[in-house]
Amino acid sequence: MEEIVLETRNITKIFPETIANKNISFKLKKGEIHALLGENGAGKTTLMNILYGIYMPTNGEIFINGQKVTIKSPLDAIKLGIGMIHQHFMLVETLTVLENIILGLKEYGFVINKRAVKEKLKEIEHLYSLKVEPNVKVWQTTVGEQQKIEIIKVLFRGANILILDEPTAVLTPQETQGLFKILKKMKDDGKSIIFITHKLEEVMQIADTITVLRKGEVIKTLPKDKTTKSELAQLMVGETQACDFLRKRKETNETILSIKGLIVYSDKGTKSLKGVDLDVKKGEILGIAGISGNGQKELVQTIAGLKKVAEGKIIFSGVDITNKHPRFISRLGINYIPADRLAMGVAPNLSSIDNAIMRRYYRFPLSKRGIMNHTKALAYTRMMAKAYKIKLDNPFAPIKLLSGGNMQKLILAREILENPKLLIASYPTRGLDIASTQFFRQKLIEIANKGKTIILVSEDLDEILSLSDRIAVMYEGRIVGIMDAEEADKNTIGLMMAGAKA
Amino acid sequence: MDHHSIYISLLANTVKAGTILLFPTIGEIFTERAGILNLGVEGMMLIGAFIGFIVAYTTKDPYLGFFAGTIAGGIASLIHAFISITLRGNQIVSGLALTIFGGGFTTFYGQKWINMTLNNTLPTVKLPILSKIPYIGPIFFSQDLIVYLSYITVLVMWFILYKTTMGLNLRAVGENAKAANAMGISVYRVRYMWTFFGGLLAGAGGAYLTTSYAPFWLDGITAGRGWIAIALVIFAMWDPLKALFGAYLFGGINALQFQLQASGTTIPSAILNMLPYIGTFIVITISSIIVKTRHVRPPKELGIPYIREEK
Amino acid sequence: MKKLFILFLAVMVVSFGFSYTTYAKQDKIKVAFLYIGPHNDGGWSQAHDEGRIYLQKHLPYVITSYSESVPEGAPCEKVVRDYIHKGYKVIFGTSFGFMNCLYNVAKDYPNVIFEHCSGYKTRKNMGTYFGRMYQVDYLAGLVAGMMTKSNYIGFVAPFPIPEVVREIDSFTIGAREVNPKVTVHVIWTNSWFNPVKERSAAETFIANGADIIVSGCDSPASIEAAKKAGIYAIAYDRDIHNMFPKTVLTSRAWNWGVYYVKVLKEVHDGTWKSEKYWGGLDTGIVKLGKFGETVPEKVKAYVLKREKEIKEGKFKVFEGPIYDQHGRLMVKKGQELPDKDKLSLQWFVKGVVGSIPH
Amino acid sequence: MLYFEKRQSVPRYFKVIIPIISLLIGLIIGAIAVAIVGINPLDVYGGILSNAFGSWYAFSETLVAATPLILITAGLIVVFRMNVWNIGAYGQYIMGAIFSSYFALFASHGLSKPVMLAVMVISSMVGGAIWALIPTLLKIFWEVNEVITTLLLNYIALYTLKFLMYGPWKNPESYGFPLSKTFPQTAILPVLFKGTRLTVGIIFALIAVLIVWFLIKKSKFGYEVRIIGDNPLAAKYAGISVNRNIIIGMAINGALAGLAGMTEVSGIVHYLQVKIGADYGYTAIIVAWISYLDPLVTILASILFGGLASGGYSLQITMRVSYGIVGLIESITLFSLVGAQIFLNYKLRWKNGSS
Repeated sequence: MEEIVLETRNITKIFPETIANKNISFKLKKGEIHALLGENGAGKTTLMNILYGIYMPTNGEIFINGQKVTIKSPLDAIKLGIGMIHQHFMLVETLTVLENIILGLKEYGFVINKRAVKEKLKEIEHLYSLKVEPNVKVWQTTVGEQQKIEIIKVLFRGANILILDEPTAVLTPQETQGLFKILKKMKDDGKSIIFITHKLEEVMQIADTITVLRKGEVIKTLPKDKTTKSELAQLMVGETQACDFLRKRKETNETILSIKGLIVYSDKGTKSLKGVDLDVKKGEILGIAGISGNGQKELVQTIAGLKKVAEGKIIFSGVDITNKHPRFISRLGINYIPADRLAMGVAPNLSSIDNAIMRRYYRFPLSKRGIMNHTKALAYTRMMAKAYKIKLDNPFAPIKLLSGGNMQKLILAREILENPKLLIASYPTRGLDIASTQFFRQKLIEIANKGKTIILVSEDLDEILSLSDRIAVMYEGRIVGIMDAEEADKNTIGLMMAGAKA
Repeated sequence: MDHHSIYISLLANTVKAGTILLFPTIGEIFTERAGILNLGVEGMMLIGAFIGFIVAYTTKDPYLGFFAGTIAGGIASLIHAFISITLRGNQIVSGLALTIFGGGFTTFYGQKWINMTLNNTLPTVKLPILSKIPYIGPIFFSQDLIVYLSYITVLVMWFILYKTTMGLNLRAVGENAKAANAMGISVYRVRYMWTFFGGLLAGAGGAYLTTSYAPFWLDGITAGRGWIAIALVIFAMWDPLKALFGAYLFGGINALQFQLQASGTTIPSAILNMLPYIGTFIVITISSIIVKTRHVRPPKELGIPYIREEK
Repeated sequence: MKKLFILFLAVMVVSFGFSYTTYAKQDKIKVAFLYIGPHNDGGWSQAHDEGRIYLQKHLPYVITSYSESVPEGAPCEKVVRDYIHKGYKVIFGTSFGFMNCLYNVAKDYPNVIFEHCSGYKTRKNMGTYFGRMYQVDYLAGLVAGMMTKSNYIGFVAPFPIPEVVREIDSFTIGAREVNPKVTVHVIWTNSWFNPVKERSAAETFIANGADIIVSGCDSPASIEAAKKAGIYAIAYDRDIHNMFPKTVLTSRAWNWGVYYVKVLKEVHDGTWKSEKYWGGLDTGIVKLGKFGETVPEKVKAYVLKREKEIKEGKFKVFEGPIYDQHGRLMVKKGQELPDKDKLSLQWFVKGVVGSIPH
Repeated sequence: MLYFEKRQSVPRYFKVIIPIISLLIGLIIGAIAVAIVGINPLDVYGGILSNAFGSWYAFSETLVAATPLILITAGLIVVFRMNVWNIGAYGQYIMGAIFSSYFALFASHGLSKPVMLAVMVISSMVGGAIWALIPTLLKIFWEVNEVITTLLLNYIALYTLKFLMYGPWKNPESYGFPLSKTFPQTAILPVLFKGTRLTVGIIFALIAVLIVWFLIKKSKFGYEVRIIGDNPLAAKYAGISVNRNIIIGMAINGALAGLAGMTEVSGIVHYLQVKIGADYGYTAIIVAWISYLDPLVTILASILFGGLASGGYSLQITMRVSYGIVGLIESITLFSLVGAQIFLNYKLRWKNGSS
């Protein structure tokens, strides 16, 4: 009989107006890697946050080693031997690596005993080949190093149950393999691991048992040996909607956007773009691949006029737009869908109307001699909602009450309705459900087919490969290679994402 | 008197006057480090000054008064803590309300205490050996016990901030509350604790004023020192050791204007009275520029309420 | 919004109801005092309040009331009008800042009598009153001049207004009469009542070698500082000998009660007339406080002799020759500085170290 | 266990009921404070009410106190909506008084009353705006915290006023007392109703509120202010110049505070002196908050708090209740209001601990 270390029974979590988890029951055995597989919004992260004491379940029970437990806070979870590695790292940037590792621990004395910490670090380095520099501040480390820190944090707390939430999202394929090695070693040491992902390949490679979630419910739990990728895909998505993008390529050799020697500094004073050269051709979809944090965000924000150029030039349709005002740039025909909608794309507490008119509020007919026409603004918003199938019950209500998909549609509509020559879409489908994702991809193809140029930034390689005409890969503030999508394969792109030259 | 002894005596007074600012500045540094902006320092100082005075007056024990004023400041800070931590209210407005509250409360209940004088103020205690050091001794070590307590507070708090787990938790909470919470630290508890601590020290500053420096009670006796303390936090770049220089510098500018007058300057006294404020204004501007260029940032989540369960 | 407005109206209606207060007819004269500070401030306002209590005790037909900490700006007029609406017939404004406020209101109420302390504007129904404190300052200066050893005296002064300049000058005249080596140093605190600043100023003087501190402000903070340093002080406003028997050499004290009784008697008898009253030592409105324990008999005798001479009009403080700070002859020998010039005095006599803004 | 749960929608009446309840809590705690010192709170509140609203004269005095409050609050609303924390309205108010007084005292020769008053209005607004722009520019260029700088500038403005009053602007005929000359008739705001001190200043205040209301609700500027206040990054993204709007907002704020200073010296005091209404700058912050940064509501709130201040002074006469009671009520009201904000976004729920 195998030992069950963790079990959930009928966990339900109701957020106002959404049920994130519904009667979820599953068992985690000692020494196994258990994958929780599901699309975005399937409720995986909510479930894990419940196990880690960040959310309280509305209903249901949790058992650890057969004992019923209540986990009210992360502290409870840590005491029960649960460790979690979050999708967004839980690191304090201004503290050193060592300080982050022992954060919240009491074992190293009121006055921190650094020597003891370093000894234990050595031990872990020896066991798992995890090496970090303890006295460096976290903001000076790379994403890969940060994940190592996160793993060390969990090991330091002697966790027997590890939860990893989409751990490979920020890693190169090569780094992913490194991570898997560590996970296997841990498993051999008798630790149990919950591995959250939506990537089928990874599941097949590492998991022992797989539980598929869909719309907050457990669809099925099955051992890896007795399933296939296609079965899992079927379970995950449910009925697949047939969808074919018909890309009619209208690419010309005319360069619409030309970037030369672009150098941009980050807020911390370090170089985030170290000399980027890039030509975008009229009518193409250019995908920009790379692990996040390698300068993609800075590149597109600089094109949109939101970051200051230190050196270099950006020419758009023959006009120098280097360090020009964002509105000047958008009036020239460059529009931008930002990566994080709540942080930049919308003013969350304002109405949908206020957000819908953000690009044209100052122009006739919405505005005349500085005075706004609220009737016209409402009409415009209604028109937008209708044309883009945005579910908008009350256009006067704060936009933060809309679902992610609806909000993203509104942003897309807002930008497309400006009739841009170049549309920059940054992580346009992140966090969306399947239907919205399909809608989005289709829209992008549609407008590209009309001869518009698109720059698509995404960390989802499949998305990039299926939509782009050409693919540029960014690494540490530089473009390390550009290739035609037809010639590209995941492996080479992965190598380039890790810094190998094309 | 020769010039040496004039300056030594003036500097000794500067240290004393600086102590009134030093306590609240240290307190506010730690409150802000935990991510809570408390603009109610002036109000908490007033309450500390008032309660400290009353207790010292009725018990005839200035130490007891100082202690009571300190506690009173701490209690006052809990109002702000409750509103900004539990109720997630706007910290700027809540802090302003605390300042108005301190003024209103002490004016209202202080009516009959106005201008009573303490007969027993904190006595000077010359430290053996240390007070014999030339220059340093008479300036720093011929003071009352509370001044020595302020030195100890600075050193101990510096040590706690940078060398202990308590300080580590504090810094983590102010920089990234979510991450701290994920590591099992109770953000609410840490914030309550350090807001309370800030209140204690603000109360201590006020109580020191009325049990030692100006042993009277009158409305608004702190006269804006709470705001200066908040300004000094920026000057100190959230570091307890630098707060020491800031507090004494301000005390020094203040003493300078009186010395200039005593030696018969023709600069109008209204302009001289302005000096400490202009001085602070300039110092704040310069240190803000330094903060900006050196990437010494205020605690990242200063003034942002922490909400555990949010979707 | 509508609801808020309705509520607001309701509040208005209710409050009109409150205004029907009964208006009792009384034969007693209702007298109101406005204080700039709290009535128990230990200084200026308290001196006036002691005068009010004195008045209340001495005249059975008077009812008094007071308002403390009255702001000098806009609210002052409302306070005064409120008193008048409540039937008050005599209003004493005890701070210079109330002058224009009283002057404006006096125009509207010719039947109410206004008395303003330390100002200069009068109407038919508004008089001013003040005391020749400079005579007492001079006497205190004599004491200080004979008692100082370091010849450095520090004067903690509130505002550079004639009243205070006059005090500093007459004090210095007294001190240098008996000890020409004395210098009187001045620090302006720019506030009537600010113990913290007063203490800082006193400590600065002490550091510079002063052995006598003169307080011109309303709190005893500078005297407290002197006590701590073990030196002498001269108090102001009230006789506080009891509080600091060893420190205070003497006090320059107000005694407003005598004047308040005089005015109300006149009002009662119907003989009151608007005037600019400026009483000296002989009237009792100003007086020298008790001498400190350490003041020798010889000094006391000298001072008391001068006091008698002043009361009898035989000695005048501002009699020439008087030189200013820079050595210019300001009052010729045998002449006295006229009252008009005393009232607008804006220069320091020889021996004062300090400056007056111009 | 009590906990807060996120709301999906806010009942409309909440925004009306929360300030009213907050004020009630302020009054109740104020009543307890009064009762502790042995005074009947009903007498106190009755006193405040009748002294603030009990007669036409009392009400006119309340409006006199409300005039500068309305002006200052109207300006504060604009910047508070952008999360800029101007605590320096008091200093801007003083500067407005100083600037306009300059013309009244030294440049009134030969100017007719309308021209003179227009010059004073404009100069006071310029004065207030300049004083507000100093901390604004420091904030924009070097991120200098405006809470601290605006506050320090209050002290600096006050001492500047003192310097002028004891030095160059002293009336030579005032026997050296710190007063300016009385303004010439041409520099005095006309009174609206005989027998009161209510001047056309109240009309300025109402016009200012209307303009601010129009700016915020109807104009492009108001839209930009809303976006900046909610999400400065989104504003930047939409091509809105955050800095320019903050400068405009602070200039409006300073100008209106300056105008408030002018209405005080030209309408009420008629000369310049050291003490000219110290509390307005701070009380206006409370008024702005209790009116939810809505310009029209500020008129009501200003009258309410003007009445509280005006009635509070009268209490000292009738009941010897310290003026501190006003500060107590104001602060508790503000605490309740800020604390109650949470109910706009959350519901208080009860849940059994174990689940």
